[in-house]
Amino acid sequence: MSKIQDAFLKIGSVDRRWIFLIIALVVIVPLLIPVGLPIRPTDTTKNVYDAIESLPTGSKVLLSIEYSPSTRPENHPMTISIMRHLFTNNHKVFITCLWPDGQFMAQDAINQVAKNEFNKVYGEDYVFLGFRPGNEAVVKGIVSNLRKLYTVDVYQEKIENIPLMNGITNFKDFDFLFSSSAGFPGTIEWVQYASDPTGVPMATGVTSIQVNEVMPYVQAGQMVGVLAGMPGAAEYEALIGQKGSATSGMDAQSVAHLVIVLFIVLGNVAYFIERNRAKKY
Amino acid sequence: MKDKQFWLANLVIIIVFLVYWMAGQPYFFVDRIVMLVAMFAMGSTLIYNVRFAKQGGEFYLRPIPGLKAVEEAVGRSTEMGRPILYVPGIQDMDQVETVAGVIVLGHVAKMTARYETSLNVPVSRSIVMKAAREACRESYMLEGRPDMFNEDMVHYLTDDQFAYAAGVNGIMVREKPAACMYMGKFYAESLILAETGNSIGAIQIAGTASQAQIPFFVTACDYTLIGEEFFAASAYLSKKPELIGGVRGQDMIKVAIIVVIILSTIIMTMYENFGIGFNVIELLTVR
Amino acid sequence: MEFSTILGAWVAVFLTLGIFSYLYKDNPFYKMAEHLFVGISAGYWTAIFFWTQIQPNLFGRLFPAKVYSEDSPTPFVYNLLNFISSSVFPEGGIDKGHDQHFIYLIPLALGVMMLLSLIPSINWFARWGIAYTVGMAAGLRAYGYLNSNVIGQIKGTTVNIFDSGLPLLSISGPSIVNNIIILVGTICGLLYFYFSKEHKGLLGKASKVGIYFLMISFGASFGFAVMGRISLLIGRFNDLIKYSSGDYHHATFWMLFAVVGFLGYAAYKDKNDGDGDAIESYDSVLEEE
Amino acid sequence: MIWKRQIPILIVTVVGWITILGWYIDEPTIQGFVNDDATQWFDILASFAIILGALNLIKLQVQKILYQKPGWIYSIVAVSGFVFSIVAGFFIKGVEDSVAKWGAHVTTDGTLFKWMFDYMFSPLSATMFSLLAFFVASASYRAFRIRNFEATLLLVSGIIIMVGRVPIGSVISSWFIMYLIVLSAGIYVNIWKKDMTVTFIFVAVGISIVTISGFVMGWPIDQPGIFYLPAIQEWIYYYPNVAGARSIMIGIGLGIFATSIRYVLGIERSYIGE
Repeated sequence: MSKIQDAFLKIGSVDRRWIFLIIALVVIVPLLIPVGLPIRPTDTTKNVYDAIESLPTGSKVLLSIEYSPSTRPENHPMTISIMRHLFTNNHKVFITCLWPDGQFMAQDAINQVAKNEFNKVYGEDYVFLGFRPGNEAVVKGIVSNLRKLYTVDVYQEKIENIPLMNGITNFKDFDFLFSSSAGFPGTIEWVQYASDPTGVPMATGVTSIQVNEVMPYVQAGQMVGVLAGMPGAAEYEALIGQKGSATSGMDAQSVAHLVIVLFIVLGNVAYFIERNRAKKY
Repeated sequence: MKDKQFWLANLVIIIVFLVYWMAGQPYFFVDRIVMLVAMFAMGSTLIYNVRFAKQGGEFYLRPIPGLKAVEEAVGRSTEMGRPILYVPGIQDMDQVETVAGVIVLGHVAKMTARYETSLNVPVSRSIVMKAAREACRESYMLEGRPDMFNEDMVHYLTDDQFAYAAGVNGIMVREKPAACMYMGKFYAESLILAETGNSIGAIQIAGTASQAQIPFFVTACDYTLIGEEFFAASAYLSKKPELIGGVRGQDMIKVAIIVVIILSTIIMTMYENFGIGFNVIELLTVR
Repeated sequence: MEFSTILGAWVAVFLTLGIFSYLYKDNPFYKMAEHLFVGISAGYWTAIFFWTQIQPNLFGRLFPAKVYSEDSPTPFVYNLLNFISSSVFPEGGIDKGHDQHFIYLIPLALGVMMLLSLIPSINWFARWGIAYTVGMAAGLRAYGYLNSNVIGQIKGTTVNIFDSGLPLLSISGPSIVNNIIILVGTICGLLYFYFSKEHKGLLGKASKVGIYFLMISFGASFGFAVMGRISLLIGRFNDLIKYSSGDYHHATFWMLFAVVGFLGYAAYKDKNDGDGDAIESYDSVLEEE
Repeated sequence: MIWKRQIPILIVTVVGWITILGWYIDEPTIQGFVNDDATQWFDILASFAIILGALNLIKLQVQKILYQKPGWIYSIVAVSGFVFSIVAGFFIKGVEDSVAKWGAHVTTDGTLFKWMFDYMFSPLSATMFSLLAFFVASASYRAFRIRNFEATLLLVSGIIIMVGRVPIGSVISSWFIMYLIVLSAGIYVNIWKKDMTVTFIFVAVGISIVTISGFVMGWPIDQPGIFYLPAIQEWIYYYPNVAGARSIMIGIGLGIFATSIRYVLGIERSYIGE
């Protein structure tokens, strides 16, 4: 018995670099050799899907991009899937950014989805309004008067000359808002200053770390739903039936989570043995 | 109830407002009246308690373990002859947490001046750098040790979150501080800091209101001031009556909030099940 | 593929592996990447803030294209500024859709004072800017937080707890028990933050229940945080896998070979020589567990 | 003295009152200031401050180089990184005016600045961020100990979320979880009663109950829902978690409100070092 205990203690005091190595391996191996575990959508994800599905064709949807390259793996698949879903149902998409680097991310998604996959016409099917500095002031500006804030789009084209912008003066003219967000300013500012005061429905896709912060808003009905991190993105990919980078990451994600749980268990076993021995002496 | 001045002032304000209201409330956002009432009630509760404490009123404050540990940590660093690292968060002075972090820094600086321990404060915003320097300078002056103060004890690294984390990491690994304190607004770098601090065996005390980061601090640090405890910390440390009075005021407001939650739940239940009363949700919705 | 892209891939791989090498121990690659990061990001944010704030929002409001006209006396100022820096002040004023607002001279003055505070004798100049920041933040946040964090959450907790349409117990979707859990949990959690009374008796029990709810919430946060961090690592490895392809001349493999080779050689040399010169400032910190 | 003390305090009070009361005043100029200008001014101020910070950083690094303090070689790297990014930001655009004017160059493909962003800045920051995956693993190995009931709650809810939210959670049968619960309850009974026989009987009875009901119900993977990880996970984060998060949120809201009021009233003056 004590030999087994010693073995556990040894594992318990292992150099943490072994842990690093194990984590690296369990992430990289499933990426190279995928298994394809089934993906089961959670309710919050389904709610987002249903909300977009129930919009009448040709609805005007504001898509706000608020993340930078560092959280791209989590947010970008959401943006791509939402964009695909919107264009499949022939909605009109308006894209804004609250983060300066969000503009690169948005351009990337537009190139991939709007231009290459759907051949949508700029100015008729979608508009890229771009980034404006000012954090929550930008949200407030879109709510009070969008045209004051955006006189030109990203490509320096005058807003008056863009046909899709006809009849759009402020946030109330949109039918839905989706915010793909990684922090401040982002989802919470949209809830506080835009969706709450105007009653325009919104949904969001957030990084995993933010889920807990936005949950009270979802629970209170201030948002229709939330895509939670990369698994949320994978669930959405499953719902629209188009697999992407989030789905391919799910095997690695699953295995890594299991291994971390295993670490916690092993660490605690060692801790218990240690504590019991300390009691005896 | 003895504070006549306070009640008189309140009465005057209420009367003036009523007159203004009767006069047709020009330029007023009528929709936001609930917020105004709430703000007035809460604000005057705070002021009442501050005045109460200033006039010598005394009351009990439960101990916060993390705060006692601050002084112990400074003591231990002195014994070991190693510096103290203080991180006031990664956000700017427009976040109230950062300001609270700078206030606590002022108190820590007093202790380090007293114990003659060196203090190292890397910051990630220049406005914070300026404010933190001022706070430290004043503390060293008050303790009569301006000779020990050195501008570069508070120094700027970079605005970028992870570059800052990398920089602080480097400082920890190379200078090996005996105590690390993280007080302010934190994001993802919290774990990098706390884990590295753990690996160099420093005493770690954290205080933050960033919800997502509290679990990491709770598990990796020796003590953590959670949310509101962190805001109360500056009052506890300063022992100034006007600040301690504020803590008691906040407690009163908390009780009021609990009462409001219970009441509005009862009203809502009555309204929806039996049609008695009114829809309290409408009242609480501020556009 | 363009040369700049391939060069970029190699640089990116080198920096990525440099940072990852910290997991082994503090070493020259990491230090180089770290210092480069600190330097670059200081410059990066200076440029970003200048071109997204100072130039469009400050100068754009003080010297807008809208009021530029040949007849008024302003062209002189505009032309002078244009002569000083044609990139910041293009000919004919800055066209960012703003009108002219001279009130923006105030933030300009506060900003310049902030810079002047570098001079030791007038270092208090920065205080005015700090004071503005603190005052503005206090006013805006007091209202915002009271509205969304306090009133909004009271509103969220207010539900019809005995809704006859709801089941008594349900694991998914609202139920009477779930409503009660939220109500009780929120109130007890609030009582944990009650400072001016000893936590004994009923208050002690309630605050104990409160801390249980806080802990469940922290646990959930922790779970989500693990999820997020692993996702980001997946993203990083995906990039490295991309750069290992022939299009980028197998950048990942070569760089990995170089970094691991160097660190391995240094470790080997350390072992044989018994001194830590090979890796500068060798430290045993990471082994102390 | 008046410039150093009274004026800053006055600025805080005046600006604070304007921004607080501005929320209630339906007047375009004041609304304009509160909704837009107030934060814009701060952003402008912060942009100046960042220049100040950069100068401070460079001063420290250059000092390190000049006095050849330990690690000065790396300071050269830091300074060259700074110089490079300033050159890319202000002096060399890399493209013609027709592609991107100054100002647009920070976000346009093909510029030197964008190259620096793509291949230096973003890999560095993304990699720093992903280091967290490793730290999170080692932290959960060393720090997450079942010291008391609170820590147990934290761990259990963390583990359930972690496993329940990923695809692998939905292939773990609720029956497996039930067996697991019976076994861990057995360990607990053993510690509590310290009697092998009692433990054995407990575990045996528990396992047979689970097995019999399994045969009766036909081993459905997601029934009963209360033992199916994706379902428990959803329940935890929708209810107990929201209760906890909400009480922290209210506490934080109150703390921030009270602190703000203290500044505006001039009770708290530590921002100028008092």
